[in-house]
Amino acid sequence: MDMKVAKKKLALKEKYRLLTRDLGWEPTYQNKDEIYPYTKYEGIRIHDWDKWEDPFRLTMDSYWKYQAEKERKFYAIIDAHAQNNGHLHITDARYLSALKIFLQAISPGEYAAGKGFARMGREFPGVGTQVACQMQAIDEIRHAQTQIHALSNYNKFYNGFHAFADARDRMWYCTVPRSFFDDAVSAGPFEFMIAIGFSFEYVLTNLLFVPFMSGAAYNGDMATVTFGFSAQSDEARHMTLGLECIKFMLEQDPANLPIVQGWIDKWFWRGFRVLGLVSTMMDYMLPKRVMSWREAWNIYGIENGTALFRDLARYGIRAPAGWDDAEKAIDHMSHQFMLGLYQWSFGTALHSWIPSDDDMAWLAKKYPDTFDKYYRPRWEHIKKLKAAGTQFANYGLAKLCQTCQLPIVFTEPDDPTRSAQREGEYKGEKYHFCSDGCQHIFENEPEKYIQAWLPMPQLFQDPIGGDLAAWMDWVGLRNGKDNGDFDGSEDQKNFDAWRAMATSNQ
Amino acid sequence: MQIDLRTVSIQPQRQAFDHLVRRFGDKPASRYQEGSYDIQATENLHYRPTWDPDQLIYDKSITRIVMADWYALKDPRQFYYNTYTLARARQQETTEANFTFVETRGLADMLPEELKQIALKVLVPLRHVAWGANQNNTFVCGYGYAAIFTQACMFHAMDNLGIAQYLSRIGLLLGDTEALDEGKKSWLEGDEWQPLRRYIEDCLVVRDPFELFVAQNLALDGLLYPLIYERIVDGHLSSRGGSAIAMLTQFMSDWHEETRKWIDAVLKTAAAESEHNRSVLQEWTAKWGSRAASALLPVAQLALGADADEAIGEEMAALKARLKKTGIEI
Amino acid sequence: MSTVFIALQTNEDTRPIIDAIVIDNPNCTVNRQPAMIKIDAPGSLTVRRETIEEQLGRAFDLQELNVNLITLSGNVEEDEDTLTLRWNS
Amino acid sequence: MAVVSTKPYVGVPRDLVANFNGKQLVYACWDQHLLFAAPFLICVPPEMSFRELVDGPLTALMQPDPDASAVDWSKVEWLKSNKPFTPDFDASLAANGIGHKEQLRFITPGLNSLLAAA
Repeated sequence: MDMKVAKKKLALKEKYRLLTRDLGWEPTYQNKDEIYPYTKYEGIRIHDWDKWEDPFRLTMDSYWKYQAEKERKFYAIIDAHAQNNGHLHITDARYLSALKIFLQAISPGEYAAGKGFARMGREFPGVGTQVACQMQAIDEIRHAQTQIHALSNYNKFYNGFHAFADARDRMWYCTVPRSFFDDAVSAGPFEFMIAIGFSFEYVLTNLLFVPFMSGAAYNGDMATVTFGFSAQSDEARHMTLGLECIKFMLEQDPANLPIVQGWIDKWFWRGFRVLGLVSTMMDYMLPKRVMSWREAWNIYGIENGTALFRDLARYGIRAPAGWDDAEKAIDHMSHQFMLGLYQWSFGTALHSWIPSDDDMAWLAKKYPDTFDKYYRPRWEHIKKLKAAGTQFANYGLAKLCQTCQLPIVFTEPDDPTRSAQREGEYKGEKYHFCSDGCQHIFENEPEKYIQAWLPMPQLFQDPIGGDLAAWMDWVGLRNGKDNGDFDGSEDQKNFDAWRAMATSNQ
Repeated sequence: MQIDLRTVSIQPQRQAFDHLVRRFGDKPASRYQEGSYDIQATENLHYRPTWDPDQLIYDKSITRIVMADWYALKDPRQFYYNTYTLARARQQETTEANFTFVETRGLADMLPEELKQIALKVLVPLRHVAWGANQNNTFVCGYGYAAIFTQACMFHAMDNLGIAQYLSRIGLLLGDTEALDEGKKSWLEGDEWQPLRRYIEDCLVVRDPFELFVAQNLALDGLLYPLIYERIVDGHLSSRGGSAIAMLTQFMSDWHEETRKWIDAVLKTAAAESEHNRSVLQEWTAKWGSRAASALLPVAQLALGADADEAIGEEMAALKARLKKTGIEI
Repeated sequence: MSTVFIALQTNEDTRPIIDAIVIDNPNCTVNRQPAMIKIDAPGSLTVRRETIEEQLGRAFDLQELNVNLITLSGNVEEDEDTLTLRWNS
Repeated sequence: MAVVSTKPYVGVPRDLVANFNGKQLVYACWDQHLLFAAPFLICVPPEMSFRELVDGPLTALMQPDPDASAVDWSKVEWLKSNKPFTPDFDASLAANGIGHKEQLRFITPGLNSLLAAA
């Protein structure tokens, strides 16, 4: 028998190279441009795909092993939560509105992102890039499913969750994240990576998952905190992928810089608008709060974002164009959204409410320059209307922004007393925007954004023709159950009754 | 604050999400159903793709297969992320144990040199084939329609990658990094591999997701896995003292057994949908099946020599019999 | 100097990891939040396999971090012995 | 700028006036009155007179604001597409040049019960 020769011990990087990147080859029977037909048209120049740095060198064996461990933990908690009436542990049923937004508006985005990453996992010519995208694709399927599973038990006991699949395609506030993901998925592969991999994952998801999920824990919702943190552990890989991808583009060719900067500007603003909903979830919908939206922004937006853009400055990248406008909006946006949600609550599959005195004291403390001055007077008046038996409902519906699709609830960056209005014309049609940022995005690609499906104008077209009851039916909203003021709702009554049963011996 | 809650029995307000009640009636839904049905956006897609303005973001018409409801393509394994990942993690533990067993007992070194050479020659270049399969299934997931079908394709793609990595480890175990270099050289230049490489590269330009599904998962892998892992490794090599190799490829054999049930179910449902689908599937399976058979012949010869012809003939007959059960005759 | 951070779930698995990070990064700040521990450090932060193994008393694969990791910031450099987060300016 | 794409890229707007069965959209925003979270979206026929728009849907929608009853329409200042505009109350929307998706903004100086000036 031959002498045993000790095998070379392979370092992680080398092992990963052999087990992953070395699997590909230069094709000779087919033209590379036909195999990868979408890599050139956006104008990004890549000279050497081998220069790609792999983020987190996971091979499939480790992937299966660690992900299975996460999954076992997650479903153990979800099962226990379902078996032990875990829903009665939450601080207050008001909190459920945040979860309803999550399921209707955010979880479908996870699925869409998965679809996008599957495409990128095939369209990029480098094996390292492909595999990183594929892992993200399968992770995103995971996120959509764990979220649906975690919230499924709430659906059995509370209103507003049951029609999330219909809401995703038809409900007015759901088109905000839907159009965001549709925008990304309909873009080319490099832009998609900036949109989701970089702007959404790296710059913004910390704001979505970390402080809000910490808040879920604080409010006794172990199901949500578990899916949140479990998903976010995948995001750490995804964020690193996003950052590596942007560095790769910038290092490959100086001509890529202006294109990449344009996408950063666009997608930062797109993402910032989508995350506005999260500001309301944090400031208004958590009965017990860990930190305000402003405080979260200071940590994850300003501190982390500034560090990131300072780091990228060596490539010539500057902070996104909308950065200053975003900062000016922080102390206003959650209040502006909640006022909107409350007055249009006849058309939401979630409840909203007038903040209590206690809530308002907290908001005043967290927003010393804005809440008492601008927003408290409105809430006090709304309270009076309700006390007089003329609860405020704004049947005027709302003008929507052609780009971000949000109702135009925002004020001028430098004047919180004036509603922000921007408009433009393209091929003889008028279009309206909520901000310079959104108008700019439209004007860069008007043929794209004129196609936007805007839910409020659609309500007056066929098949609904302006009939509110028909619309409710069409979006799966059951009037008097899913919508309206939390005060007096079925959710409130049921939760209080069940909790009373569970905490007494009667 | 932790409240001590008494266990109480509360009547649920409803059993399942609306879209599942519409499909399955008013009863509790399984986690597979919750995680798979209707979770892809279907209406009011906002923008045309810039990468192909003739398509919709999710477009049923980019394949020739027509389904009234794409969610009919149920996975008999009912894999969603959790059940998939747990199943593979268990198999991975077994595989790891097998590799450790072979390594620690020096079984690789005890292999007859001739068998080792056959294993290296046949198995190592196949890691590139598995990577091609990964590309193709990723494509089907990316552009196919409906989560129930496409999620299974993504799982399949990750399995393909896992298999490519196991094959690489077999190469490293039996012949170190040089084996991988040699294997790649054969893949790129060796005459016996060129028809198969051409097959894979031709698949990489097919942009009908369902055709690609047929070309890769049914035609090519439907011949390749029984040929390589059952016939050559478990049969030919094991009977000559190479069962250590079979330990290292157990994952591939088990995996093929499991996944073919899913592939057959997909084909059967699609073929049963209409005469149009059946004839398209017949056309594709015939075309790609015969190409796959001839591409695999020189590979089979590496191990089986003159018996390769007969082996391929038998595998092709088996594939035809398998197809017949799904309602497709070639 | 920019701050990097790493956040981990609060549980028994992460206790020795956090102890190890604190040992290896004397400049770091540990913030305990509901269900989560966030560790900030100026400029860079290094997670060392060896230190974790000392705290844990068993072999540890750095990729096990994936199971309880919540989030991080900074450029990631990873090999089998260390995971480093760093801002370059 | 043009959309960058692999093939010619043509978008079709979804809110063309032709889709509204003879009606059109008008947006109206009461300046400095942010009890109303966003400008109103009103769907009306272009033959409707400006007065009918004001006395009808607009007045109805404004009621929840404490200033609603104090509005003197003869003193209201109007902006159309952000430019000063003097409406003819008796003429139709069309004759007033108020087309589909027109944005009207109206200013009622001195009325700002719920909003102290910045």
